[in-house]
Amino acid sequence: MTTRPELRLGGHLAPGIIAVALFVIMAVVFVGAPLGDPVGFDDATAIQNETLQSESPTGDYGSVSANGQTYAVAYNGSEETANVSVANDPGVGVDFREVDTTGDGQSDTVYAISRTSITENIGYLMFAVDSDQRSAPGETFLVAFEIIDMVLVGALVGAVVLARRDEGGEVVAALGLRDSDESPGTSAGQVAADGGTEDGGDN
Amino acid sequence: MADTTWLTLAPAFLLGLTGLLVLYVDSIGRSTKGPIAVLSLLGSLAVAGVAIALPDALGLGPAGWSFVSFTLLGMFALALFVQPGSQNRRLIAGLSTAGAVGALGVAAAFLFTFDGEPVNPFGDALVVDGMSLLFAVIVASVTAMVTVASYNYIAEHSYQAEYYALVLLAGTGMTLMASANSLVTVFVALELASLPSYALVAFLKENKGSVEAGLKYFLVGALSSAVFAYGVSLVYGATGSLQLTAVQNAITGEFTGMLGMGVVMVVGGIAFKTASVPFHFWAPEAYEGAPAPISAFLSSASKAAGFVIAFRVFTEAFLQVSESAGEFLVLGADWVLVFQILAVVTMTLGNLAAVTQDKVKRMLAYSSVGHAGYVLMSLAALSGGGATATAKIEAGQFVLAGGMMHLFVYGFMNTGAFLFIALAEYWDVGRTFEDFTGLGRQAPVASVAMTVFMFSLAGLPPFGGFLSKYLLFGATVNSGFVWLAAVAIVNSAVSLYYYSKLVKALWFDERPDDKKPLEISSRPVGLYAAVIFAAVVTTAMYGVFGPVSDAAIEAAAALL
Amino acid sequence: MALAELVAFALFAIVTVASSVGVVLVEDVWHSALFLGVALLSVAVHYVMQQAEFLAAMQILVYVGGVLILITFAVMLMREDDTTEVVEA
Amino acid sequence: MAVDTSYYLILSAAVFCTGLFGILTRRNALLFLMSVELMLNAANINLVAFSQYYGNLTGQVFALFTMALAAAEVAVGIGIILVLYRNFEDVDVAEAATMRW
Repeated sequence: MTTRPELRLGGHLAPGIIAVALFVIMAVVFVGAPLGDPVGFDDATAIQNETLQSESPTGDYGSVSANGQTYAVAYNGSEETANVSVANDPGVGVDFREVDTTGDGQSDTVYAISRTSITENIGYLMFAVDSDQRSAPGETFLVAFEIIDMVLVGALVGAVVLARRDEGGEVVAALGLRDSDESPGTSAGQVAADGGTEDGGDN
Repeated sequence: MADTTWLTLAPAFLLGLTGLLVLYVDSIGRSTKGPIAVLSLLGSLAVAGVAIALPDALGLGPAGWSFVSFTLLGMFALALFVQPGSQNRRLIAGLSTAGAVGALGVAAAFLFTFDGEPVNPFGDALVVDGMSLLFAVIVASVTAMVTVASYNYIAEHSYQAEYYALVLLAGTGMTLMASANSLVTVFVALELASLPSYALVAFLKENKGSVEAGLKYFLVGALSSAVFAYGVSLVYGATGSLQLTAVQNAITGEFTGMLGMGVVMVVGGIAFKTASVPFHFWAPEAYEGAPAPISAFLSSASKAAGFVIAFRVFTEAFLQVSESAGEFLVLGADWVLVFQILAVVTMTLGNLAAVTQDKVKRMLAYSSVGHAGYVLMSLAALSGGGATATAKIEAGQFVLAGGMMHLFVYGFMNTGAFLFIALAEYWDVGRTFEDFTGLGRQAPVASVAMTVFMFSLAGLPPFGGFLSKYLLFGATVNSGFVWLAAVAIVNSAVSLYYYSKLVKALWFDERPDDKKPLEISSRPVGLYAAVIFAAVVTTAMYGVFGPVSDAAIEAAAALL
Repeated sequence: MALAELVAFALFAIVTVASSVGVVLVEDVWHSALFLGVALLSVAVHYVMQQAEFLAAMQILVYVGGVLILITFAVMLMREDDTTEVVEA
Repeated sequence: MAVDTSYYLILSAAVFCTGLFGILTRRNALLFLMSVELMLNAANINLVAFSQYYGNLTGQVFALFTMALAAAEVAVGIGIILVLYRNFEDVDVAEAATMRW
């Protein structure tokens, strides 16, 4: 049998007003906050502008630093937007691309382009893995991850202890009403927290 | 040599590992699961060995590996299903106590050999400094007393191993809260402390009071953790980071509204953990309904852990102190003002409500709310004291240290008081003041201990509570908040009324005729040991107070 | 393109808000649970629109697949046979 | 990049306030749990929006943790609610009033 959802209204005036008032306050604060355009994780924005740090006299190789590491790059300085070959391969995480910004026909800037997916980066951050391929900024979360692990152990132990029904040390069906059973809590379940009174201590 | 900074977390490791070990040991005795337990234990140890032998494998570093083995241990512990009944009660209780005492010893040793240089094990998310070690000492000593007392208290119950494991896991969470240096770590450590606590409060499944207390504790806790999470998200939105120092550096004044709202919500989350207004109303319910050792655990250790978060988050992230520039800026909302209001309301409400109670455990619960109000003063009085920034900083260090010391002393005297209630519940004494009449003649040693706790909680001179209250109130006056200290002193005077009411009931009152005469035949060893230990420490606080308060002042100086 | 995204956002924002209002307003707990499912799924859509695809997947797996199933079980176990009105204070 | 961050914030505020409203009005413990889930989701929407805004993954990872914690919290919560139901045959928060609320 299915029933149509019915709204339950009425008697909710005060909480409703509180909730709406809070919402209005929050909305005013959020609209008033000087938020600009989001940076996002696109290729276009993940590009870090890296200026060549050194250049060989012939102008066909130099070094560039990205993500805290310095790479030697070799490139053909006369061709615009030509791909750069990277001497010590930084891996798939970062690509370098040269661009001529001054318009003198010489490439003067190398862009480091992130090639790592967001999901991959989440993995690096979560396990605090030092990797050249880590391209998105963020804090590392190894400790938090491990604490979560313990939380799950604690939560599951707690949930199982609570949800399991047992009588006289023996596990019976996991669910059901206590009162529908023949022998509710024996002395093992009797507790002293309320002075041992049967009614839960409402005296 | 491999990086060994992670060893500074030894107290938390010890507590957590003991918690998991207890689950293993409980399983080993069973015919079907024993072999699995032994195998998985060995497997985890092997991984831990690899972790130490190959520190740099896979780029994870020793920290990563030590944690991987920890994870495996946890996962295997889950695989061994939880089951009722325990093979060896004594072994499990002993192991838990050994773990807690070990953690206490390590933490104390670290505290007294601490060189003043904070260590960041595992990056910036954690910090081990004087304050975190001091609070590790508090949490570990409360845990130790609670595990010892529980040996008798839950003697008749199923799920012994699970009980101790939950206590130890919650203790781990509280210890980690003391070290948390990032809002992420704060949040997850807070949950690690909370989730096992919910289960522990409702541990007496057949007892309506306990279940109801568990429900209410859980509901308020879930609500406040949601509010806290939302607050953290707003702080992140205003600053772009969660690490406390980074948050402070990133506060620009651009997102004042968002940051202020976030700060207020974070205050809400902390108020829950410390049982302060506005999230205080769970406290009397939960403390009254919970098994008494758990009440002791929550009202002492959990409260201390909540406060350590408050101290660290608010001084590191939302306060800009620069001695050279003469700056002392409160960032975000004016949280000092918020804490002033909360402190006054909390202590007044707690103490007035405690006066009207006729059940002893509930009276203690409300008095615990009142004490949260006293400690809140140490945040409320931060901005006062002197015209120059230097003077303000020094005054601030004193109030912070006063708050820490009060929590330290409170950890013993309040735990002891609740464990005395545990003793009374063990004897089936009853719950009201009248039920306690004449207990002084029947159980003089325990009653003397309880008298010590009561007078110490009230802040009477010969005991530890006097010293910490003196330090805290004096520092508040020193910060220029005479009115705040006056309110606190009036409250202390009120509290003397209901504390002495219990003492009077114990020793002087005639037992009403309608009450059945007390018959106390047993002397439970564990409960007695814990109560007497707490009483001895509370009385002998004069010897300990000096060095510990020096450590507290140093710890506070590191914060400001 | 920008307009299309805006329209998509508005559409799913309406779904999210409406279904979460539904969670708190409908009579039957079971209907609330269903509305919660809709709300959680539409939040996953917002995640996709904000380049958080992994998070969207986790939202569906953990929340809808785990949490909601757990809540559903609890609802089924504890639902009263006839829809008695819960007395409000 | 079409949708402003502030739109997401307003969405999350709406969801948060709805959850708060549910907590204030409903007595059913399961409804309470669901309302808390809504509030946690609101926090997650915020985190993801700010993560996008700053181009910084911290928010996304934290949102993942929030999800895991919500799952754990629900597990414990349902355990407690089950025990409550066995003791009181009801999941009405106000019904369990052995002690004063």
